[in-house]
Amino acid sequence: MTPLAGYLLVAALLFSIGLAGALTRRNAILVLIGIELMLNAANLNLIAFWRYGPHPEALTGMMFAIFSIAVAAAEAAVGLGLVIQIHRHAKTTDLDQMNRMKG
Amino acid sequence: MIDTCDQIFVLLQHWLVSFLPAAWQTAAGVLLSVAAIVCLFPALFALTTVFERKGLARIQNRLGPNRVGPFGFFQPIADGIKSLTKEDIVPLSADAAVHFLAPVLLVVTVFMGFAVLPMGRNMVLVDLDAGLLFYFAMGASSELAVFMAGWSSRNKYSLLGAMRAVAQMISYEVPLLLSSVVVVMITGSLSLTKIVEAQNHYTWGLPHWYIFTPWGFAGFLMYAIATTAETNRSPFDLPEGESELVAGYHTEYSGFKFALFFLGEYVAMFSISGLGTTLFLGGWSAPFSFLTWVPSWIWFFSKLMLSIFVFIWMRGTLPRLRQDQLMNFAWKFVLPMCLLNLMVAGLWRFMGDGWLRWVVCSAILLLAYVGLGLGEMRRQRLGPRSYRYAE
Amino acid sequence: MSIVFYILAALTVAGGLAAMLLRNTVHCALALTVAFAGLALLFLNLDAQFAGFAQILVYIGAVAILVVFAILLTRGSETPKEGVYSRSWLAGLAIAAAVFAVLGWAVLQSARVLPHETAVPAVTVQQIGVALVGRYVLPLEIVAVLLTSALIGAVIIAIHEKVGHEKEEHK
Amino acid sequence: MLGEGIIKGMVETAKNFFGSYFSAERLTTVEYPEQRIAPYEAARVFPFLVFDSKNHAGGTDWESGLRCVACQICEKECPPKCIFIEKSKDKKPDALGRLQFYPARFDIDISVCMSCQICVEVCPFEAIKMDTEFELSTEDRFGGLLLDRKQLAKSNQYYHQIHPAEATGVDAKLAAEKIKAHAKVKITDEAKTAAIAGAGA
Repeated sequence: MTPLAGYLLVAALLFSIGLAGALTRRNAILVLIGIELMLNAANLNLIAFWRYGPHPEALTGMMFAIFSIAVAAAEAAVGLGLVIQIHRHAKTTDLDQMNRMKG
Repeated sequence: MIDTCDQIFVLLQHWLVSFLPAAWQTAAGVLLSVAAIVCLFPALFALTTVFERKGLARIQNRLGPNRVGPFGFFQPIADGIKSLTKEDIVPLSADAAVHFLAPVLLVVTVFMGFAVLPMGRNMVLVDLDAGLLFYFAMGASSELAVFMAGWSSRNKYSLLGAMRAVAQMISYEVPLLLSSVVVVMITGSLSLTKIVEAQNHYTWGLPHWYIFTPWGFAGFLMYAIATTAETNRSPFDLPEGESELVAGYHTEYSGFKFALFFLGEYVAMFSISGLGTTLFLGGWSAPFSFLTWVPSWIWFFSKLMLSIFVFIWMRGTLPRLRQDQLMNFAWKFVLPMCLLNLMVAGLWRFMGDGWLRWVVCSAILLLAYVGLGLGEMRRQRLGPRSYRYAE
Repeated sequence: MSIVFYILAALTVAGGLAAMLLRNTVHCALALTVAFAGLALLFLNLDAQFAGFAQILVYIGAVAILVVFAILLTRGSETPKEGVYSRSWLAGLAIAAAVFAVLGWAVLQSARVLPHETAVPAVTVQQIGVALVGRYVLPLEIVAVLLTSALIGAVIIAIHEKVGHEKEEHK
Repeated sequence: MLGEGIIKGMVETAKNFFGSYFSAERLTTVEYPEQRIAPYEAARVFPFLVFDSKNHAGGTDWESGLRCVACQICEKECPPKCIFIEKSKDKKPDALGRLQFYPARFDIDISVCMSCQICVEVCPFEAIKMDTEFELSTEDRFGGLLLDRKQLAKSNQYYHQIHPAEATGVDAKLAAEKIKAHAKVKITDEAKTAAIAGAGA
């Protein structure tokens, strides 16, 4: 197995863990955590491809990862703000109980 | 001879390492430096606690500790023995694993920061290309340790203290980073050794330290405010306000774990003062060109101790702020000043040499300071206080 | 494949698994930081110094703290008594397993054509900076606008609407 | 201007810091066990029982000279009830020569006493006064802080030492009372003799 394949496998595993968590957990915050894990797995892919790709000096993968980190930070802030607002409104963060569209 | 004095620690390390086989030499050298840092700063911490207590006492017309040993200088030994022999109490409902990990994480992250600080000519553990970023990454991780300590104790005071501490550290991290970015903009490097070298030359015997420029001076002031808040020192010591929160996030810690928190707090103060010294006060460079024969590490450590003295002085002078005052100050005064300072630094960089840029940059910063300061002063309405009692 | 890689991969995956499996929400958040730290170390292992430190600064220093704050603000720090998995957990698990199977199959199938050990790219922070304000200046500006709007948006979403609240109480 | 107050405060504390090395005014601490400030005359800690060493009974020991007559007013008045008095069975002549009871037991629990001085205010015999002794720590938490009458008894000279002005006043008052009492005794004696004489006549 080449080193790149190892990194890609780790990233795939992490992505699947995050996906499984996001799909199965009840708590809205834990769903967000799962999404963060998926984003991070993607970042690992980007960096690994940058490192073992043909033109690392072009910095494409690295730049992609850096922008992705910045976007993830914004996403986390807005997502958690939404969760707090939902908690204030529905007094719960359990997604199974939030099955009505009526406020 | 002068060179030998200057490089004595580097030479000592090389000499000690030379006894080992060549393959191990690099690792052994790093280990040796780490051991030196890990021994030196706790010793400095012990000394500082005595000086701090004596200095504060003098400020308050007292004498301070003077019983243990000559002039009370063995006091930290007594304190150390006491905290080592005390019972280590973990509350019954506490989260034992997190409760144990918090002080360890704090001390580890705090000590990691020293890895990139140049403490003298050629005296830096790892000269990272992204040294400043590494330092701030480590500083940011220590916030998590504070939260872990407060949450795992299962104590309202601990949790409140931890939340205050984390909120405060997050808010003041923004001005801390922004005030340091100015230096990076002018130097064009994140490497701390390069930053020191950029400041290590002289005109008419005076050094080119960044504090002696308008943007550097403003940046240094903002940096000093932010570091005081970041290390939870008075007047920003709300997280451990003993009058309202017992001791904040380390209320439930006793014995050696408490000592670790105490150590972590002081070592963080040393490392962040060291960073301030490196960024604005020329690191290990001498203050006058005719003093360059004095070993560089002496300059670094004397500047470090001077900033510690200022920390203690401020602690002895200023009363504790309120939470809303703290946040208002961070977001409405320090942050705008830092952002303006970034622009001023850019202006300075592209205006070229000459007296004009001095006048323009100083005028902009001074005007902003006065304007924002007036706004800040007008906002505080002083009047008779109203008290509300529980019914 | 060095031993360091295996250790870091195990740390990261263990952190991720713990973040998704533990019952207590705060423990999950702390496990998440372990996963983040493992990823940062993997980045360093891939000679991406800048990305690694940025990962620590942003994820451990900001996102993890944000998550923890959100947990405490939504009173999620107590261990829930009933189940922590949703009713459709089996379907979710199946989907995730299928995704992993496909991804793993794709990686293993293409392992032959993937490049082997290459030379360490010598990239300084200065180069990254020059690229950021040179070739990638448009994305940088867009990210700046995005971050500002996210800041304002998060504040507006999370702000406590005092006026509306009082009106409701008066009714 | 923002920051002006901070600078003023920093200057003041710097003055204190450096001044403490030069002027005694800026270093007011007294290093207690070696150096002491003379106690103020009005200082009060816990009560003690006064005895006259050159007393009416002719003895010089504390037991015969106690002014206390076990009237138990202080015991009743004491807010935290820290005084315990047991009256004697027999009587002894007091300072004025009258036959009075004396305390067979007189205990004060100074771990309970709150130094309110009410016992001193209510005592009609000037027998209980406030002490200035404050180094009372002991290893025995219960027994060591329960003082019996022997531990409580202090001489009038000691009272003069710790509260000179007050003690002089008390002495004068007692002397006046004594003269009055003697005069009364004389008057009654004279009256008696007169009556006897009258009866004889």
